Amino acid sequence: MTERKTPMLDELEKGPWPSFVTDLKRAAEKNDSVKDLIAQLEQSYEEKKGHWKHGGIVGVRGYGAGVIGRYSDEPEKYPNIAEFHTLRINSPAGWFYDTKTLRNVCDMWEEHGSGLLNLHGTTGDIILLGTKTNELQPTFDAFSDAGFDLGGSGSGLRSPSACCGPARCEWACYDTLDVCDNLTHEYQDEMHRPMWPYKFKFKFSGCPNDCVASIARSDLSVIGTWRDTLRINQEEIKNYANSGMDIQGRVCEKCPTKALTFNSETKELFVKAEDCTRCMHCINVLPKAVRPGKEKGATLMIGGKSTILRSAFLSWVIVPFMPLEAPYTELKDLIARIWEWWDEHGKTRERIGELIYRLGMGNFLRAVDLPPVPQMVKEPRANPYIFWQADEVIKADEATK
Amino acid sequence: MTERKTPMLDELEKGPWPSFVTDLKRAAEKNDSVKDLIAQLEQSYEEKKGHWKHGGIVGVRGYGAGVIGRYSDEPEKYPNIAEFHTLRINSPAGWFYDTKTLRNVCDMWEEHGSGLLNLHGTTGDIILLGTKTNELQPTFDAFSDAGFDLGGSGSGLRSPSACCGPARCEWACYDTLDVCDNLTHEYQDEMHRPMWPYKFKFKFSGCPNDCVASIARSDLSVIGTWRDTLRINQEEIKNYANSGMDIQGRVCEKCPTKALTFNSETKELFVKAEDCTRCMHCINVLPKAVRPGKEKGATLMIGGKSTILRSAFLSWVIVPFMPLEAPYTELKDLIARIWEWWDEHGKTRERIGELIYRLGMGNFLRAVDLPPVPQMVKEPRANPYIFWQADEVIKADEATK
Amino acid sequence: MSRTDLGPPDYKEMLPPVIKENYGQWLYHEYLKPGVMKHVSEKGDALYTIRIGSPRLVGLDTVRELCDLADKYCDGYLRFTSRHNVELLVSNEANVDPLLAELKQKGMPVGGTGNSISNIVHTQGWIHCHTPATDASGIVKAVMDDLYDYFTHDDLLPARLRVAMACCLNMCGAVHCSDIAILGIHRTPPRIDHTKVSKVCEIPTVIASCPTAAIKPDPKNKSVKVTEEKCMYCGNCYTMCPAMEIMDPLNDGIAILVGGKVSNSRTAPGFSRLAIPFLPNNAPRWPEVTEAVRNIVETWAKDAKKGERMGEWISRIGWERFFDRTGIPFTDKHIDDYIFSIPTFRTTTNFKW
Amino acid sequence: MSRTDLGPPDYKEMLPPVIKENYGQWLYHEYLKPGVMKHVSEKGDALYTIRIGSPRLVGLDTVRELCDLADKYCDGYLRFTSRHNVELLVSNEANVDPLLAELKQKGMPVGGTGNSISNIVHTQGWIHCHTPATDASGIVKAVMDDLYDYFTHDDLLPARLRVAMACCLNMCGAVHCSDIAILGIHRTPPRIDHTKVSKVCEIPTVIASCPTAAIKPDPKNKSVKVTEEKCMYCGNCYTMCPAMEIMDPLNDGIAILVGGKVSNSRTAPGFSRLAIPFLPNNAPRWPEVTEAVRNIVETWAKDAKKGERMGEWISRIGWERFFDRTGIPFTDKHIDDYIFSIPTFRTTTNFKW
Ligand code: SRM
Ligand code: SRM
Ligand code: SRM
Ligand code: SRM
Ligand code: SF4
Ligand code: SF4
Ligand code: SF4
Ligand code: SF4
Ligand code: SF4
Ligand code: SF4
Ligand code: SF4
Ligand code: SF4
Repeated sequence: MTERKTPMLDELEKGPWPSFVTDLKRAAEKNDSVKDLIAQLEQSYEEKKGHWKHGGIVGVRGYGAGVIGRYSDEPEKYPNIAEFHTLRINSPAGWFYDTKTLRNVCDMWEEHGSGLLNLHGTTGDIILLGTKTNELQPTFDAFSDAGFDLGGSGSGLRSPSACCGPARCEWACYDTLDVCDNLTHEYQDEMHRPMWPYKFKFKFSGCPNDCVASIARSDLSVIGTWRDTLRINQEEIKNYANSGMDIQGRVCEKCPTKALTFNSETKELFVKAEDCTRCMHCINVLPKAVRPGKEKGATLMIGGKSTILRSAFLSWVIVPFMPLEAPYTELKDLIARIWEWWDEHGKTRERIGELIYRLGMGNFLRAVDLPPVPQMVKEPRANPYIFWQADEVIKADEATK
Repeated sequence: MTERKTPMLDELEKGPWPSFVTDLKRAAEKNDSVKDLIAQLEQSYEEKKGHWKHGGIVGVRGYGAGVIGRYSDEPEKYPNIAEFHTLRINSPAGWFYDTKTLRNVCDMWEEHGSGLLNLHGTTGDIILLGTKTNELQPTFDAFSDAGFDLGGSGSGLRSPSACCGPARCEWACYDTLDVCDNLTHEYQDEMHRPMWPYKFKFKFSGCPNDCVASIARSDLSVIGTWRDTLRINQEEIKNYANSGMDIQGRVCEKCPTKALTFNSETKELFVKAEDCTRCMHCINVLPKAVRPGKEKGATLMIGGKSTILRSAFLSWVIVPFMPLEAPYTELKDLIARIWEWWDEHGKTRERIGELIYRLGMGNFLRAVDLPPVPQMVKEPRANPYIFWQADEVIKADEATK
Repeated sequence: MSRTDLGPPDYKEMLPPVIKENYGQWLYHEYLKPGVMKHVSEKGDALYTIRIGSPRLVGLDTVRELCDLADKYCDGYLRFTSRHNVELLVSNEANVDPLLAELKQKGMPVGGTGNSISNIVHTQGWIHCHTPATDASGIVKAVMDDLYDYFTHDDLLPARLRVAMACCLNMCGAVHCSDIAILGIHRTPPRIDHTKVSKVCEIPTVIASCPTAAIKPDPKNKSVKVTEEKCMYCGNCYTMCPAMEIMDPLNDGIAILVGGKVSNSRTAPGFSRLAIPFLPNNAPRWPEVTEAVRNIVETWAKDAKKGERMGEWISRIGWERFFDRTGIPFTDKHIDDYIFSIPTFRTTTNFKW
Repeated sequence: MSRTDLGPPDYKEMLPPVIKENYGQWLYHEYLKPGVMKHVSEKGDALYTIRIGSPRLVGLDTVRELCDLADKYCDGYLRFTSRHNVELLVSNEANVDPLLAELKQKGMPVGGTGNSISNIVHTQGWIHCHTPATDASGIVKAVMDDLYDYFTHDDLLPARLRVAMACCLNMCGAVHCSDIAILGIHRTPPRIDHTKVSKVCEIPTVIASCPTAAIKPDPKNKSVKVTEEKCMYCGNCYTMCPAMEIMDPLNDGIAILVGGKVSNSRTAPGFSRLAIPFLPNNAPRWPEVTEAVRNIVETWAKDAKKGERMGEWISRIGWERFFDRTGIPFTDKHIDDYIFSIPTFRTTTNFKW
């Protein structure tokens, strides 16, 4: 344990935004590993350099995932963080908690670890930040007894996450929390025992506002939408107009498809349903007056990911509309086909989007049995390098026979 | 010489559009090779298959380009087109002719070849379509004596071409014909003795309407533009407005940068100069009232090409503005630097655009000594894979010294 | 002996006097009728241009006929356009109508200006090339016959219409940026004549020529072999090596691409994109092709706003609607799977049903 | 023994009663003030949400303090957002003001709704990761201090502002689609410890890990070598092989990317794009970074139209203007040279001076 001055970190206690340094210092009062953490961090600040070594393989019994091993590269100097692993605890769908549960989390983590946590990790887990190898199993046991389980890591399914959806949002086009929860339970094995080419992420957003950034941050993005016409409450339109809202300027003119017309005499708003692309803009600006349609479901998109290796991809449409009702059989069947193909053809560290890029959408669609539709593309190919399947051309030898 | 019925080609003499078959038949009356050509073509129509063999290397003395060798694959059947090469004759800039010259072309070609020609080839040459190997040199000699020379082919400079520009168009921002002519004369060696990785094309358009499709079809596209404000003649605006032209709808609303405002009271049109991207739209619709500015020159763009290999590219900006005055020294210096770099680094059959794609714009710009400017990109890179030059980073060993 | 490196003839010597005198001083132009333009200079001089459609592949009789017309009405001056039309350059206004009358009588089409279809830029096809998947001149004739009225009128279409045709994917016709592109395509891998490969081809060059790395050495045969699943029939290897036959009458045919443009007017230049992956090679008049082109043109003409070129129309209504309205089926072929595929995928939920 | 594969706790059990009763039946919402929302259901029930900024990296004291507040005002219910803010879920309207008063007194920032900056999504940095080029929590603290007013107000910005931070280009913070992205970058090739490579790394995997094929086997050393001109310092090899040190205090630092978004509202989602290639790692308060971010935010705030997010503003004015107005120099670094570079080049003459 190293006690030392932290003039640089102290600077980060100043200013109005809540300070993680203050939290670290408070935690350090009760936990020696945090003292070492602070000291090592101060050293990083001085040297402009991290001081963690590559994680070795650590974990809990029966699991291949959920723990990130971490070791200080100066264990003699910082013995209390010689081992300082994190556990990823799968959070409840939508990140809703009661205080009883949350206090229990605190108590368990006080007993078994540093007392530091991320609420939440960017994938959505509760990140228990820092404990020793021999505490991993006891920590897991305690959390498991309390009804928690580990999240994902490594080359497996990562903890799915969902926007608050029907629990707190009027725009949810399907039950994001239930799908998230249902699928997470369904795929425990895929999450806990990584065995794929690389990681795979699901994120569930209830509408095209995409409040969990699923299109950017998940391999399979499930985004709520509707098939019929958005609903307009003309009374509320009048109220907005009367309250001074510039409906023509802020709504109609910004509609990307120019599907809206506002009659400034009658103060009525009309939508040309077949032009609307359900971008949500008019709904967002006029939440009391405009709402999604009634025939609801989701658009499924594939391939979203960050930079490594072929640069970042945004997910793209593979199923324009799928109704999503428990037990989500159609969705699960499709997922099974996708994973099977990826597992068979993917190279190590090749995400599904990159595999499709390498082998082509045509091959992907045939393999997972999805019909090609124009909604999948912004625009068709510009090059003439079209592949033809054997049954689409006439074989010369057949013809001469 | 084969005389035969041509029921399929005969079908193409029907209809209002002038028929190449009629021209072939008329030519066949005077020339036996055209009779064979017609017969072989009829066979191609029947079989749905071309009947030309790969061109061997044929040409004229001192030249490595300008002739495309062509041989029938059924020379016994069509002896008069056993050899049927084309000569590419470099056309005058802008394709202006007097009849004396054109009649002379006819006479010479009547004597030496099939009497068929393309006016013009898609690169812009006069294509003399079909003659025998032993006629190549005499044909060339005759044309040379008449003041003509061969155009390009193979891995060298291709015949540059230019829109009619200042000769017949009010919008030309530089002298397309003169630049085209000047550069063509300057680079005779590069055109006639191919020695590069692949072909290289110049095309010169006097304004962004790009009437020679230079952006799509040339490696170095030179497109006229202006640096100051477009000029508006308010009297003529009034005339247009009075004649019923919907200036607001057809001009202002279609201006891509919304740089125009029309005062429907005073019938005046105003441009916000710093927003205008010189797209030509307002000028095109109101040719009597709006014209380019006065400070004229050209935008230079690189990389345009068709499909092979890495798919088609459109040229992109490398010099937003270059004044173009004879003797075009600045332009020629740049061209020299571009060719030098391409020649040094290009692989066989790699066009300049593909080389830049492979090695990166940064390397290209450094090599040809052009400053990077935002006009070169639609948008900056989204990936973080930035290359740093040795002098931009601190070497570890230097620092420790 | 003839001189070399003379370069092209001096363009200045072949300009009509009215152009020499007003060079660089043109002020504006007007369309008098389809195919007839008047350019007026700052000095007030005028030049009348009569544009005539041409099959481009012409014989000497036709050229001499054009010279006769130019001599009679144009003081001996004429030019050709970047789309291979003929332009008769009339300095004397009085000659315009008589010239038009004679052209009419001769059946020579006047048009191609303004909101019309101009000539189809095209290539050699079976007339002269060794890699074509179809003919060029024949299809062009059939399509121009069919769209003839759109050439001679400039008030039937929402905007100009530029059609191009190339007989193989080398795209000498620059079809890659046309409102409508008619493109000859092969659809089967090259058939290798192993006995010839080592004799007529340089094996490393052949291997390097393949964009998808489908060609591997076949040392046993002193030849090469092709991984068929990787081959997209570009014919590059055939260009490098005649022993790799790419022409295949059973399967060669035509693809149609749409929505490209070249000018910077309003919108940036853009590529033509696949509309119909394959139509059969039905010489001599390719009815499937003329029908398909007409369908696209007429759907556009009916649906687009004034001034909207094909691609502008499509980007307003969306590709999903383009396929709906034209009735063209969307297939896996339409989805890009080459180098720049990813940016063409729909990375948004904003689409139409 | 503990059970495995239990899965996450049942979310249904932790929803407040007002949510259970109105699940899926919310009708609309209102912003009462920055950070305070009211959701009303079809039945007329209301839920009040108070959003509090959080450093995300918290100790137990903070969590327990939040629980105390939730117990006192929210019947024990709270949630966290996808951007790691805390949301206190108040069923009883009467509790809203007292809660806000207590939060104010405690100095806990309420805000992040509507047209404000919300929390910065970020990553581990020097706190816990092995590849960072910078710290995450420290920069976030410095930037949020600086932009604090934009969190607690929702009328100072043209639209919402989403900033993300990742400490290396793995981009765990999903910075690739943010209005402003703060990104740790390395700038020098890995330094190879040849004595360790064969012991701790699988050489073929290391070679395969390099996106630019810069790594070649070095059989003499039983190691690998790196072609430095090809290396763009992604650190992929280091992730595969700890013997290839990528951290370099002399040269590591920060890049700023701008204009990305995630929502489909109005415009499609899009990537953040490079604005500033490099800023130094000046811990503890990274003044160059806070200054750069503030400059971009304020230029946007001043110049954008109401409702225009960063990227929408930039695409209206053009990148050439973005660089002008922010005063950020444009360099060769800004021009893409990776796989999808070509579609980012300006293939039109339509640009601004
Ligand atoms: C903890 C967390 C950051 C955080 O502070 O919140 C994290 C931390 C790490 N990520 Fe991540 N990633 C985390 C969310 C993400 C996200 C965001 C998301 O999931 O929404 C992304 C971008 C989305 C995506 O998946 O592409 C992300 C993209 C990566 C990548 C690049 C993947 C790619 O295909 O581009 C790597 C590199 C790798 O896999 O080797 C990576 C690797 C890592 C590793 C395991 C570093 C490594 O190679 O060993 C980091 C361990 C840090 C540590 O010591 O704990 N992490 N990582 C996030 C997980 C918390 C959680 O479970 O809730
Ligand atoms: C004659 C002409 C077509 C025509 O009917 O007008 C033509 C004919 C040929 N082109 Fe072309 N190209 C012709 C203009 C073009 C153009 C258009 C242009 O220049 O504006 C292009 C597209 C622009 C470009 O350069 O990319 C063009 C792109 C190609 C390509 C693909 C190049 C690429 O990088 O993608 C090839 C393939 C090759 O080089 O092997 C090619 C190859 C050929 C060859 C030489 C075929 C071959 O591999 O041997 C053709 C010889 C036909 C023959 O028998 O005469 N030709 N070629 C055009 C030249 C006439 C002239 O000199 O005026
Ligand atoms: C004669 C010619 C130049 C030459 O040196 O040969 C020419 C001449 C003129 N062009 Fe062009 N353009 C010529 C090929 C082109 C091309 C190239 C092509 O078609 O391959 C383009 C680009 C086409 C494209 O975008 O795909 C072209 C895009 C334009 C435009 C932009 C149109 C647009 O809105 O996109 C204008 C402006 C207009 O018409 O409004 C224009 C305007 C003009 C004007 C009005 C310029 C003038 O003031 O004289 C000329 C008469 C136009 C007409 O035909 O209605 N010219 N013009 C070419 C005639 C080809 C033909 O026979 O049809
Ligand atoms: C609580 C949260 C969902 C959750 O389950 O955690 C949420 C909740 C709401 N979002 Fe969101 N969004 C949440 C993250 C997001 C994200 C993801 C992100 O920021 O990483 C996005 C995409 C951001 C992007 O595009 O980069 C997002 C894009 C939107 C939009 C579209 C805004 C736009 O014009 O681009 C709206 C509509 C609006 O505000 O006009 C919206 C609207 C809303 C509404 C009004 C929905 C409703 O009716 O309740 C909620 C309050 C919004 C507010 O904060 O003003 N929400 N929202 C997330 C709060 C994060 C936070 O703490 O700040
Ligand atoms: S994604 Fe849609 S449904 Fe989900 S919280 Fe955001 S606005 Fe509501
Ligand atoms: S949801 Fe979007 S596209 Fe549809 S009408 Fe509203 S603003 Fe227009
Ligand atoms: S490119 Fe411009 S200058 Fe040249 S002919 Fe066309 S409109 Fe005139
Ligand atoms: S040239 Fe184009 S951008 Fe400029 S004002 Fe005219 S229409 Fe607008
Ligand atoms: S397009 Fe192909 S077949 Fe036609 S002329 Fe060009 S190279 Fe020959
Ligand atoms: S046709 Fe093209 S893709 Fe096929 S083997 Fe030949 S070069 Fe390769
Ligand atoms: S962004 Fe990089 S350094 Fe930061 S947590 Fe993720 S992997 Fe680690
Ligand atoms: S840092 Fe990246 S680019 Fe450089 S050698 Fe390693 S893997 Fe290759």
